[in-house]
Amino acid sequence: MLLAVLSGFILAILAPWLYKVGRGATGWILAFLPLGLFVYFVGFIEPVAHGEPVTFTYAWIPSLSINLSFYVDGLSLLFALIISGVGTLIVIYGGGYLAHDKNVARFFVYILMFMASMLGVVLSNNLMSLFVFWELTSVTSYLLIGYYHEKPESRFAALQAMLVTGGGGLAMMAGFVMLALVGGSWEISTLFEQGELIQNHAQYLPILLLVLLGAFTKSAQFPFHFWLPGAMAAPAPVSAYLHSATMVKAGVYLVARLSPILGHTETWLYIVTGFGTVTMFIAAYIAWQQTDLKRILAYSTVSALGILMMLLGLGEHVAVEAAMVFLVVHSMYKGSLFMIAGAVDHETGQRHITGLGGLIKSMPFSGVAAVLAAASMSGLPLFLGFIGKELIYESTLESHIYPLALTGIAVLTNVLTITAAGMVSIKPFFGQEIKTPKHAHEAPWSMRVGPLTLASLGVILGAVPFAAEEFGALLVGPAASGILNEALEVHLHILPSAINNIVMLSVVTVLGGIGVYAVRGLLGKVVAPLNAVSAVGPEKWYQWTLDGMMASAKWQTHILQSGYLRYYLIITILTTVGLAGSTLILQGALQNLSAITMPEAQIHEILIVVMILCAIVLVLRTSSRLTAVAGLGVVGYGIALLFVLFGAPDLAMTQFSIETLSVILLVLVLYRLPTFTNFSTRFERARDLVISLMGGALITVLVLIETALPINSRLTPYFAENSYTLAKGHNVVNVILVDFRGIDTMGEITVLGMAALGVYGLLKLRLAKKDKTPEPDVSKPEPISKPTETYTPMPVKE
Amino acid sequence: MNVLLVSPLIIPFITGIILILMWKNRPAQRAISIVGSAALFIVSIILLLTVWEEGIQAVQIGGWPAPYGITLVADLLSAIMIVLAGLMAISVAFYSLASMDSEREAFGYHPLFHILMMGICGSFLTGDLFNLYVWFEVMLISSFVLVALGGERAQLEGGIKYVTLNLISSAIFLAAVGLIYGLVGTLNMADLSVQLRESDQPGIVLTLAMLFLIAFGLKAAVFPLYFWLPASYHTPPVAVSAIFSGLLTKVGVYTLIRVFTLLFIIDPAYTHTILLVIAGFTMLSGVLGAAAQNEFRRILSFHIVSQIGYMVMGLALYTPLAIAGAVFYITHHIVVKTNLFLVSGVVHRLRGTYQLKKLGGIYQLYPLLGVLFLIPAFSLAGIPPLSGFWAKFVLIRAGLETNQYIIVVVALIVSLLTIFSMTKIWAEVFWKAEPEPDPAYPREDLSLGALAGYVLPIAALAAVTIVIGLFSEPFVRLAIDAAEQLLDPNQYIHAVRPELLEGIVQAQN
Amino acid sequence: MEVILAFVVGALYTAGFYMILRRSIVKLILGLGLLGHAANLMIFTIGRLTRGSPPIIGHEAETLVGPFADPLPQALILTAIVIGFGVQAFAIVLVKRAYETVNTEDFDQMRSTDLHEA
Amino acid sequence: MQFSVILSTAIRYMLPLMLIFSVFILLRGHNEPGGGFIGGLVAAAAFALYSFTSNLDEVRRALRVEPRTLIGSGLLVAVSSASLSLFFGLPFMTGLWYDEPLPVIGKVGTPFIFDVGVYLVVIGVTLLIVFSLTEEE
Repeated sequence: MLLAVLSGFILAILAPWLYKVGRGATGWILAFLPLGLFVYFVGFIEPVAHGEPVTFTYAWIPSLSINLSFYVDGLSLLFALIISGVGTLIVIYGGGYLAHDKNVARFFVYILMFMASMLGVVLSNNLMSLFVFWELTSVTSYLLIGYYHEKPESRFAALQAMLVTGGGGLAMMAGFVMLALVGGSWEISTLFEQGELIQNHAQYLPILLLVLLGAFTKSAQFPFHFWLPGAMAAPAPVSAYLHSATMVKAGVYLVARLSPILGHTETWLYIVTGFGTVTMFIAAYIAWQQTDLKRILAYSTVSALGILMMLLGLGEHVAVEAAMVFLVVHSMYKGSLFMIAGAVDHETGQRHITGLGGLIKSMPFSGVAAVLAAASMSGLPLFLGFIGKELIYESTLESHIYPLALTGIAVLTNVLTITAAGMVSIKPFFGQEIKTPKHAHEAPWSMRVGPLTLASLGVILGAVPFAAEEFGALLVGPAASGILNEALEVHLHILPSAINNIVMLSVVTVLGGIGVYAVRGLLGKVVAPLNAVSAVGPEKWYQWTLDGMMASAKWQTHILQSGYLRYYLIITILTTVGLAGSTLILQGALQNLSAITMPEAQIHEILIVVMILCAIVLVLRTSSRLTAVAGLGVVGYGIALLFVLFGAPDLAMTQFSIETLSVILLVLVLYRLPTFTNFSTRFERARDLVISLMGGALITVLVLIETALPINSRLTPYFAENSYTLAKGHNVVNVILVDFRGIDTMGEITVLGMAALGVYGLLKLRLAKKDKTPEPDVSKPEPISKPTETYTPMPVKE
Repeated sequence: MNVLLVSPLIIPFITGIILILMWKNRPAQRAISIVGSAALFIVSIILLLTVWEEGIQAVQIGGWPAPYGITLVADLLSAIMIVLAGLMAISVAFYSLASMDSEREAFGYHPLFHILMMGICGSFLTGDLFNLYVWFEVMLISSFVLVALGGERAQLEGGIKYVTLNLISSAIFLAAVGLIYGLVGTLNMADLSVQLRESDQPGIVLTLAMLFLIAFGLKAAVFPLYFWLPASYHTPPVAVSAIFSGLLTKVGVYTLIRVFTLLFIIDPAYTHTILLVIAGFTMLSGVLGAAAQNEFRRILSFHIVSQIGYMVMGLALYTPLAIAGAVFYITHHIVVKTNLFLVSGVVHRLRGTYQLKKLGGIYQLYPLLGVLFLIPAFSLAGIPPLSGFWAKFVLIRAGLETNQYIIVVVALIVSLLTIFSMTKIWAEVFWKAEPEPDPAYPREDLSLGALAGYVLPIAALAAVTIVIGLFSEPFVRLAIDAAEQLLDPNQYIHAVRPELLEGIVQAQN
Repeated sequence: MEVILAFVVGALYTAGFYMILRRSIVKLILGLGLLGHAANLMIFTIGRLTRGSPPIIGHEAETLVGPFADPLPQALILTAIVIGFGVQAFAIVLVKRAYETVNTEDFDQMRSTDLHEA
Repeated sequence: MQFSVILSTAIRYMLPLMLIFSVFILLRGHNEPGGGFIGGLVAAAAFALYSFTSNLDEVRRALRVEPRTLIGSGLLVAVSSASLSLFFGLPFMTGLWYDEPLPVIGKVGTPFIFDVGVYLVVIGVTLLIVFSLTEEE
C-alpha cells in the first residue's frame, strides 16, 4: 500500500528522464501507473464490500504519533478508484493536449505528484499524514495552475488558490490537532469510537469550524469559491482532473470521512447543509451567465460541490447514498466535459461559446461525448445522472430542516444546471457553424479516449440495470457505510418504480431547464442589474485583505525600519528601561534602596570624581572633536586613578595604556573629519536627554541596590587560597587571567587579532569598481566639512 | 572527552591561525579552509553522538574545579548547535571557494570565517557566563569585519548599524554579568542556576533576567530589537550573508534558551509570558516586513526575524514538546535559511542583481535551480512534508496543548504570510518572463555545470532538508531528548559538578 | 564610596546614551567609548571597593590574607577593557571609512540599506 | 626638523632599552603587576614611536617580521601552550610546570608561555593598526 501511494512520487521524479526517451508517447507510457493502481484498487472492491476495512500502518514519526497509516473502506476506495481511473485518462489526454509544449515533462511531474498526494489524502488514516498529503495537493495545484507561468494571470490565480486553500488548510491543521488532543488519538478509525466524547466536549465547536474551514476552502464553498474559476488559467487536463474530478472533492471527502466523528449534530447540520445550499444555488446562478466554456464548467462544478456538501450535511441514509452516486456522476460528466472543452479550445483556438457553433461536423467524437456527458449532467433518464438527481430530491424531501425550501432550491439549481449543460454541448456543437481562429478538426486519439470513456460510463451505469445494481451494491453501498459508520445496503434502479412526487420534480426540472436555455439571452438582460452585487463579492474581500495586509506591512516597516539609527537606539534603550524598570518596580526590588548608607569618601577621591564629571560635561558640550577626545581621555584616566586607589594596579596600568592608545587612534583618525555639526533641534536634544537619563538612572538604581546588599563571592576565597599554592603566582589577577580563567584571555587576544585584521582590511582593501551592484540610489548630500574648529552657531538641519 | 569537547574550539582556532600565517598563499588558504571546516564537521558529529549516548559532557578548563575555573559543557542542545555550525562551516566554506572574490580572500576572509566559527562554537559550549561574553565578542568582531570587509557603501552603512546595536547589546550583557556577580558572587552557569533559584532577592533576579532578555534578544533579533538585521544582512557578499543568516542569530536564540531554562526559572509565569508576547510580535512584524520588500535578500532577511519568533515561542511555552519544537525549528531553519541565501547568490551571479523587478525567467532556463530554490522555500513556508512543517506542527501542537490560542492564531497567520512572500520570490524571480535586460546589471548565462561550486553545497543542503523532512523521527527524537535535558537543569548541574547540587538537594529533602 | 560611584556610573551611561543618539557618526564613537568606561567602572563598583591592598600575595605568604580587593572583577574588567579597545579601534576605522565613502558625518544620509523602496 | 632628528636618534637608542623593559614587565607579571599585555604594549609603543620618527620601511626592517605574522605566531604560542596538557590526558589549559626555578625568569610553566603569546599578539595588533593608519595618511 505504501508503495501504491508513493509510486506516483517516484515516477514523478523519473518523468523528465522518461520524457527524453518517450517523447510524444510519454503520456501513454506514464498512464500505465495510474492504470495499474486502478486495477490494484479494483482488487479491493470485493473484500471491502463484504468484509472489514483494510488498514496498513507504517511508522513514520512515532515520537509524535504520526504514522503513515492507510485505511481502505468503501469511502476511500471509491475515491481512490476515481482518482486512479480518471488519472489514467488524464495522463493520456495531457500527453496529447500538451504535445507541442516544451515544458510538458514538468506537467507530468506535477500531475503524477498530485495524483499520488490525492491518493494519500483519501487513503490516510492518520490525521497528520492526511494533512501532509492535503497540503501537497495544494502545492502541486499551485504549480499546475501556474503552469503557463509567464502569464501574469496564471501566477495570480495560482497564488490565489494557494492562499485560499492554504489558509483553510492551516486552520484545518489546528482543528486536527485539537481533535486529536480531545479524542486522544491521531488515527481516524480510532476516533470513530470517540464521536460522542468529542461532540460533547467544550472544544467541539472550534474543532468543527476549523476543520470545515479547511474543507470548505478546498471544495470551493461560498464564500471561498472564487479561486476555482480563477484556477481555469491552468491547462485543460489540470482543470479536468484537479478542479472537477478530484482535488476539489477532497473537502467533500473530508466532510464525509469525519461524519462519524463530528457529524449528526444540529450545528453540523445547519453549517454544512447551509453552506452547501447557498453554494449550489449561487454558483449555478453565476454559471449560466458565463460565456467562457471553462468558466461555465467551473461554476457548475462549484454548484455540484455545494450539492455534495448539502447532502453530507443532511447525513441521512438516503442523502449519503445520493452524495456518493452524485459524486461519481459528477466526476464522469464533468471530467469529460472539461476535456472536451480543452479539445475544443485546443483545436479551434476559441473557448467562448458565442464564437462556437456546428462543430459536430469537424469534431464528431468530441461532439458525441459532449452530448452524452451533458445528458448525464442534466439528469435525463437512462443516464447515471438521473439516478443521482432522483436520490437528491428524495433526500431534500426527507430533510429534518426546511424540506420544501431545500427541495425548491435544489430544483432551481438543477434547472440552471441543465441550462449550463446545454450551453457547453448544444451551443458549440450544433446550430450554425461559426468560423474559429484555428481551422477546426478532430482532436487526436489521446484526447478522445478520456471524454468518450467517461461519457459512455455514464450511459452504461445509467441504462444497464445489472450495472447499476452492481455499482450500487459494490461501490455506493460500502462508501455510504463508511460515512455512516454502519453497514448500509444500497440498491440502485435505473428507473423509478412508480410515478411519484420525485418523478414529477424531475419532469419540472427538465422542462424548466429547456425553457431557461431557450430564453437565456433575454433572461440575462433581465438579471443584469443584479450582477452589481457580485462586484462586492468574496473575490473583492480577498483582494481587500491582501491590499490591507500589504498596506499595513509597508506602514509598519516604514515606521519601524526607518533607517534612522537613533530611532533604533531609542527603541532599544526604552525597551530596556521599560522591561527592566517595570520589573524592578513590580517585583518589589526597590525596597532594598532603604538599606543604603550615607557615603563616606576621602577628599582626593571626591576630586577625582569631580574631574570625571567635568570631563563628561565637556565631552557632551564641546563642538570641537579634539576637545571631546581629550575629555574622553580624562574620563579614562580618572577611572584609572580610581583603580589605583582601590587596589587594582594591573587594571590601572592597562587602563592608562589603553586610554593613551585610544586617544592616539582617535586623533589620528578624526583630525581629518569636520567639526561637529549640530543637527538636532532643541526638542530632540531634550527628548534624548530624558531617554538617556532614564537609562542612566536604571543602572544607578541597580548598582545602589546591589552594593547595599552584602557580597558573598563564592569564587574569590578559592583564588586567594590557591593562586600561589596551586597556580604558582603571587599576582592573583594575573593568575586568574592566564590560568584560572585563561581561556577568557585566549578569546580576548583573538578579538584583538581580528580587530587588527579588520582595521587593516578596511583601510587597505579598496575593491576595484568591477562590482556589479551600483551605488544605492540616494542623492548625494553636499559635504559639510568645515576647515576650522571655531564654534559658530551651527546650522540646524532637520 | 578532554580532547573531544575542546576540539570544536581548537580546530577552527588553529585553522584560523594557520590561515593568518599563510596569508599570501591563496591556494593553500583555500585548501586549509576546507580541511578545517570538514574536520570541525566530523568532530561535531562525533561529539553529538557521544552526548546522545552518554549524557551531558563537561570538562574543566585548566583542571580547576567548577565553579572556580571555566567549564565547557555539551548537552544535547549545545551538541546539536555545534553540528549545525559544522555543517554550515563546510557548506559555506565550499561555496566561498566559488563565490568569494579574490580581493576579499587576500584580506583575510578565510581566517575571519574560521575565527567566527570558533566564537560561535565557544558560545555554544561554554558553561560560564563571562566566558560567554568573551566568545560573543570573538564572534562579533569577526562578524563586524566580515560585514564591512570590502568597504562598499552599503556594507559600511549597514555595518555601522550592525556594529552599534550589537555593541549596545554587549554593553548590556556585560553590565548584567557584572550585576549578577555582584548579586550571587559566581559566574559558572551551573552554580548560578542553583544560586539564582535560591536567591532571597527574586525581584533583582527577575530584573537581571530582563537585562539578559534584552541583550540576547537583540542578538537573536526579536521585536522590537531587530533593526540591525534587515539593515545589514543583505549588504556583504552572499557567503557571508548566508552564514550570518543561518547561524549568527541562532546564537542569540541559543543563549535565550540557555538562560531561560537554566538560570532564570524562578518565575516562568512572569518571564516566559513576556517571552511569549515578544515571540508573537516578532513573528508578525518580521513577516510583514518581508511582505513589504522587493529584493531577494531583504525578503529573506526579514524572514529570519519572523522565524526567530517561532523559536522564541517554543521557549516561551516552556513545555517539553514546545522546547523540542524550538530546537527542531532551529535545526531546520539554519539549514534552510542558509540555503536560500546561497541560491540568491547564484541568481545574483547569473543576473547581477537581487531586485525582483529586474529578475525573471530563471525557471525556464534553469529548472534545476528552480527546484533547488523550491525545496528550502517551501520548507521555510512550512509545506509538508518538508522540515519546516514538522517544526511548525510541533510548536502549534504545543501551543494548543497549553491553551495558548492567541499565539497559535498568530503563528498560523504568519505561516500563511510566509507562503505569500516565498511564492512572491518564486513568481518574480523564477516564473515571471525575463524583463528587458538592464545594462547596469551585467548578466552571464552560465550553465549550472559551470556553477558547480555554487550548486553542490546548495544541493547538499537541500538534501539535508529533505532528509529532515521525510525521515524526521531521529531528529524529532533528538529534539525531544534535548528538551527534556533542558527542562531538568539539575542534569546539567550534575554533569558540571555534583557537589553544586547539594544546596538544592537539601532544600528538597 | 560605592554610592557616589553609582551616580558616576549613571552619569557615564547617561552621557554615553546621549552621545550615541546624536546624528553625528563621530559622536557615536565617543558615546561608545563612554559606555565602555561606564560598564568597566560599574563592574568595579559592583565588586565592592577596598582601599589599597591589591590582590597580590606577599613574597613570604602563601595565601592572600587580610582585606584585599576582589581580584575577580579586576580580571573581568581587564579582559573587558582589552576587548573593548579592539572593538572600538575597529569601529573608529569603520566610521572613518563610512565618512569617506558617503562623504558626510550625518547619519540621516546613511539610510539606503533600510529603505525598501530601493 | 632639528627636534625630530634628535628624537629619531634618541629613539633608535631607546628602542632596545624599551624592548628589554617590556620583556621585564612580561616576566614579572605572574607575581607583580605587569604581564604579557602591558609588556606587549610597551614593546609596541617603542616601535610605534620609532615609526613616527623614521620612515616605515626602516621600522619594518627593524621589526624583521610582519605584524600580522606576530599576531599569528602569538596566537599559535598561546594555543600550543594551552593544548600541551591534552597530550598528558589532562584538561585543556591545565598548567604544566617545570619544577626547578630558572634564573631571572623564575618558575616556568605553560601559563607563562601563554603570557608570552599574549605579549606577541599585543605587539602585532598594535603595530598592524598603527602601520595601517600611518600608511593611510
